[in-house]
Amino acid sequence: MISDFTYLKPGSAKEALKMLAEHQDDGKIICGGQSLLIIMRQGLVTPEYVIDIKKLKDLNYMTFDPKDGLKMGATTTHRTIEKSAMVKEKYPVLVEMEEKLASIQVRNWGTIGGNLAHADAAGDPAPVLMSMGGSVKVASASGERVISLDDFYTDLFETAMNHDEMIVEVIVPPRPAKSATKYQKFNLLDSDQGIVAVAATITLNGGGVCKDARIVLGNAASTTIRAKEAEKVLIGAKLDDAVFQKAGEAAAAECQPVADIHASEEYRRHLISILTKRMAKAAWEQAKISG
Amino acid sequence: MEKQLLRLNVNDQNYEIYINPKTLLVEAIRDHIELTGTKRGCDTVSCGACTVVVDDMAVKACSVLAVQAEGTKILTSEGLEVNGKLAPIQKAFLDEGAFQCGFCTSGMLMSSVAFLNETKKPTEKEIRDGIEGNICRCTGYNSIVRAIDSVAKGKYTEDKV
Amino acid sequence: MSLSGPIICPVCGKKAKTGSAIDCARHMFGTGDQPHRKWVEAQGLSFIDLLIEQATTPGNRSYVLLGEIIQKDAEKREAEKK
Amino acid sequence: MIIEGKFNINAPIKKLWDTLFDVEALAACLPGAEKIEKLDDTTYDVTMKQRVGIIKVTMSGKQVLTKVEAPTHLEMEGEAVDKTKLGHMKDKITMDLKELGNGEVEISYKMDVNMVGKLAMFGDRVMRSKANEVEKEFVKNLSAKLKAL
Amino acid sequence: MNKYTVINPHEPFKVINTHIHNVDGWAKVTGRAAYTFDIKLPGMLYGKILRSPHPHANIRGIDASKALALDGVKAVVTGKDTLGIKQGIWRRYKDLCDEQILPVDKVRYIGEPVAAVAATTEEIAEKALDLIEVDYEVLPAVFEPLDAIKKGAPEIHEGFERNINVTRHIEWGEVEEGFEEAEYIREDWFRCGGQAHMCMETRCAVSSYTPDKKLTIYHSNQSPYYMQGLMAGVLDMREGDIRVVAPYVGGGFGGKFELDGAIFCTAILSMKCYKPVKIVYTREEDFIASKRRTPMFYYTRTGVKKDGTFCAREAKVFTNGGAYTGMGATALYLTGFFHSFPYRWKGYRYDGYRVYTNTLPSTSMRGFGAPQAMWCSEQQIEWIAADLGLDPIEMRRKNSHQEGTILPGQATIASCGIDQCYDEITKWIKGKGKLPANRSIGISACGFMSGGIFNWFDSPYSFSSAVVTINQDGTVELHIGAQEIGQGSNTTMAIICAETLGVKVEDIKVHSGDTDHCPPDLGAWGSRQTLMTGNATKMASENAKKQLLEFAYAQSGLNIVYDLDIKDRWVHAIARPERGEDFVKLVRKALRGKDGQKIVGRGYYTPHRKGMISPAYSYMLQGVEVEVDEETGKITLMDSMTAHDCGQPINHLGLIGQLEGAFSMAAGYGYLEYMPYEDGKLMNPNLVDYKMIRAPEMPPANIAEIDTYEPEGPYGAKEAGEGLTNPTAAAIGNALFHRFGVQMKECPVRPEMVVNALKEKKEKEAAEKK
Repeated sequence: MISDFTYLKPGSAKEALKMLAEHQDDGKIICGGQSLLIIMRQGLVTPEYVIDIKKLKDLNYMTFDPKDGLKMGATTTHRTIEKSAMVKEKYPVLVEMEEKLASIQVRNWGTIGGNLAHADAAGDPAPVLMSMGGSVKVASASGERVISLDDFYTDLFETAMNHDEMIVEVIVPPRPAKSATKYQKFNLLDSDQGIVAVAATITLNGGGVCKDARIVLGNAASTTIRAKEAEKVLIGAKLDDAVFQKAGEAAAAECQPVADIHASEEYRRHLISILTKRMAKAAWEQAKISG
Repeated sequence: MEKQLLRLNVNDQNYEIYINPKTLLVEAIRDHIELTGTKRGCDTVSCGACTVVVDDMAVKACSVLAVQAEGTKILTSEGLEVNGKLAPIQKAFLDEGAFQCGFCTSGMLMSSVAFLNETKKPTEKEIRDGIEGNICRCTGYNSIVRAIDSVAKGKYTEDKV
Repeated sequence: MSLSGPIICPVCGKKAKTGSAIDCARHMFGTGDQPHRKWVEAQGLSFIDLLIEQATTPGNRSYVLLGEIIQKDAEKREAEKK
Repeated sequence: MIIEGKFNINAPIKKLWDTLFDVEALAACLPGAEKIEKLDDTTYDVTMKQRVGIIKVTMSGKQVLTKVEAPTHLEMEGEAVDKTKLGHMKDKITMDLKELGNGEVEISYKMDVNMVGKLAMFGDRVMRSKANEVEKEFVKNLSAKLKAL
Repeated sequence: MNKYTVINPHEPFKVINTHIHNVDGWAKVTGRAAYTFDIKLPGMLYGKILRSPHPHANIRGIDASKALALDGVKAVVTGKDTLGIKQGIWRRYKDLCDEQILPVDKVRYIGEPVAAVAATTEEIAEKALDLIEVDYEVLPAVFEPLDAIKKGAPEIHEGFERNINVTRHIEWGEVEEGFEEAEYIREDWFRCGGQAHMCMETRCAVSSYTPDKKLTIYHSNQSPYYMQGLMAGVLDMREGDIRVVAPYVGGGFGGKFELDGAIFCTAILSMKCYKPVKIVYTREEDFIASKRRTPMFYYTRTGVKKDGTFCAREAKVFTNGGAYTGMGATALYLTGFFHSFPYRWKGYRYDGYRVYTNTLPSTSMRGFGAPQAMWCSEQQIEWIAADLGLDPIEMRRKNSHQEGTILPGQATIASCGIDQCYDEITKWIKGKGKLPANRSIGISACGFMSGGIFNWFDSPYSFSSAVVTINQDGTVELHIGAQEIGQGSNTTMAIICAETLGVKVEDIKVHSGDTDHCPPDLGAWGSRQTLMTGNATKMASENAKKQLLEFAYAQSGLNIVYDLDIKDRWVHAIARPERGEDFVKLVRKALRGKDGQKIVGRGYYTPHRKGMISPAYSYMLQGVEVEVDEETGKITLMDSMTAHDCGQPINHLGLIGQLEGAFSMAAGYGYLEYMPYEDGKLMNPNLVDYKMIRAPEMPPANIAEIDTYEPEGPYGAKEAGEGLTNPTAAAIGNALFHRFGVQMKECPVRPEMVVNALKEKKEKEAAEKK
């Protein structure tokens, strides 16, 4: 049973931040609510004030320019991203990721800002965005700051945001030349979260050598994490199956998964190694042919 | 907690109800407006039995606060049939036997309606992905997929007029 | 020593399927009610342990063991009768 | 659910053991420990506050020492309830201290935790990850404390 | 999408096996069908159940005073407010009636009801639960049957030594001779998991007790008659003073024909405060405190000749019965019975032991013990074929049941179309040609019963009965006690009635699910309704028709050698179909002739001289094409083919729906639906963590319908839809065996198990090389 709360409906982002400043830890932002309402119903979260930003037009936008990349307002729904022709052209992996995120109903109502702020290590967007070097702009009544997703997640369900801050924008830098990102999760049902997930971005130099690599693991630790050892294996290497294999092994060694009923720790590491190998290779193959 | 006035538009009908703000949309529809076609089958936004169409989008009514649906147009399974005339998807469900116990059917119909409005010539895979948010324990889904497919292929076009 | 007739269950008097003691042992396990269990326990065996052994290890050791005891018991009783 | 772990502390085993039994010192080192109070020779009243993102849990209950073999082996059992009725838990903890010879002591622990209620929904994942984090923090605090002593 | 084939169809009927819409269809597609879940009575209170957090504990005391003081709380009940009667469906065997729905002094599993509250809102009721203080004395608990049976294990029920709840023994033929003749003997050990019924409508009930001491109950169940009888038993009331209504029921699958906490607690709460009380289980409650498919430990030993002739088989089974007997004793018997199916053996022997544990009680679930039996049997047979280098299909075929096969003392097979099932599956496999490297096919055979001949309930009534009443306008009222739970039984009965009477389906109004207005019937379980209620309906319809035709003979003045019949509402001489009269006109005349009395036909059915298990058996083969990711172990179902001998199909759409639905549930049992327990606690009591097949996971379900004629069934009909829950898991296992050579002995097969099995195999091979 959800515990009683006072419902607040701000008319603008600014007003929302004012409310948040006022109520701090007792207030909770709701947007799509697709994750929040579940835990509220279980009685795990009992905010006194719920600040609804779902309908805020000033946070619902998507823009792209070749210099700054993609900017999405926090209340942009998953479905909007999935259906955007622009996103499909510039960041096809985002569309692929969204198509696999839960079900249409959830994507219709759930938002990108809400998903990232919920900080579930098994969430889909975080690994992909992190792998592409994405960041979030968070705001409070006293100002704004941009936090790289690399630094955003501090612990299970915890972020670097203060109690008076909320995500207002998601930023994805422009895709470099000869670069591609691939994402896959391992799940039992199509609509499930990943038992583990891997996003890989590979950027090649002119000679086909790996100039940069960003490997991000989902649900392989208490937060979404970079697999930096795996990246080291890849960066500077002439890529081939043996290198991908090694990168997979490195990622499996450095991740910190926990066991649950769906997979043991050992099996999770095994899956991380397989998916890392596969995604790095898939990204490499696409990077070779991309402009 | 003080109740507040909420105006909802369901199946083209305006309703005024007094609710606690924590009321979920599915509770508003079932308990306050008393349209019980919309069901609940879980507590974890998993089963889709509560699916309704909000502003042309399929949404799980157990994952939305009723107050968040103010100002939208909501369609439930009761709103599909007009003056005794069944909608194409309802006819297709009958023709294909796309339901058994019927408990998931309202939600399944609403997912189907929203999906068909959005996707004109769907592949089988797209149809299956279109209803993946809805659990049906009885049918094994294939009859539902056939029903959606037959509507998409225009089997009931003459009915649409 | 051979018996004059088929083995008869010492508990319920049911004639063993092929007349052999091992079949009578199977019958005892199969019936598994209190009187049968008590008889087995009275021979100094654990009915359940024999059963678990029979079901969880290859071969027919428990059947054979109980069969031997039933055989001996039948022989003893026949001798007593005589 | 069984959670096991092992860590090393650079300190003489006796000193380490005594610190573990010094209620105030222990409370200061154990992250989230709001209260550790000695009720009698073997019973402690414990309140732990943990936070997992937006979920706050405050467990309070009693821990009873069931076996003490100074300075190498320790067993305890306990039970605790969450303040907001999210659930309750029972635990059995075994701890072993072993001198490694290089001035370090290896502490290995095994916790058998049984949770009931809504907390159990989050189950393994949260508990293990939290245990991991608490362990790290505890080792850090304890090492610092021992150095300061 | 799907291919549907019909093999040897019979003469076409007017109504039977034509494309008939479900008679409840319009209500279900317009959202108007009201389930127990939707019922709201004036002045109704809402109930909640307090459940045990301990798997095994004595209840020393319960203090509900704080809860009762809460504003809005109207009543609290505990075991002390009940008569303490131990209930169970086994009214013939008191020993097996072992469950107090609200226990008086002891709880035996986590989630067992301890107290119940009725309040003006659900929210208040839930708050009140937190205020009830229960003083438990926690007892040691045991969770696995092989532990519970050991010496020194905690005693769960007094007097049940080593926690053995029920034993069942089956033996026929010459087992020892069979094994002596055998040239190859194989022994295997298997484990089968539990499975949740996961009905979309969770358990729920509304009870209303009135000052005239009558109790009306709305309850989502599979057998209103059983509920009426069981409730009368626990409340010490007369059956006739209790009315049980099962309106639209949101799924059953074997999980809704025992008393549950909802029906029992609403009734006693209502009796305490004379107001209607409603309880709806949450999904979590439905997982942890309804019942489940029985987990089993299986040992099976099979002897065959080198040419593949089956000789003998013996099996030993320990089942995890959970805390109470429920329907589990029958599952214990049937798993043993079907473990011999569908094959002929020289001798067959089975010993089954049902063991109490401190876990959720196990009960009947679609397949009733047979899915576990087939998981073990059909995989072992596949391995034997491989061991001997024989074709697995041909080996099965040559040993299969035929028409006339006799299982001594158990059953005689009157109709059997399994041979054609083999043909169709072979065709499907051949049609596939060479498969991609990552795919393989597995098959599995099975037979199943068509209605159980078990009168555990000790009912003096017929197993099924029906009443047909013809109104003056030609409309027909069909009253049946059969329960519609989505399987389409109302439609099937309407079809049988319309066909028999010679009218149209739209002329029939079906009345079911109400003990006040419908004749007693044992309800929807064991695939019994089509055959049993079908026979009763046919008999009642024939009876009504005969009364009508008596008038037609009298008034037509036809030569006595002419036969009359009715088809499409036209009463006519069979030899001269053009000579006749409109049905409605005849009905009107007949009513006047009968002094205004309506024509009422009665029908009933109880099987006689049909062995111990069932009057008829269906046969089927299941093929699945499976893709497995060798590195991750992920299993994907790509295609499937069912060949099913179902006698004469009655309800065409219903048949397809039943087969496709059974396949999805059975495949789920094979590779997804997993119920892990830790310290007696179910670890995934929600639909996020309990995985079931959804639309994207469901492969095409091709069907070959093989029409045989079952002499005992109405119009030759027999079972379809429950039996197919049985073979599928083994078919998936067999596909894995063919692809990798690994033998999966535990179901559901999860990807991690596949990866581990492959690793083990590689290590073993490497070790052998050395």
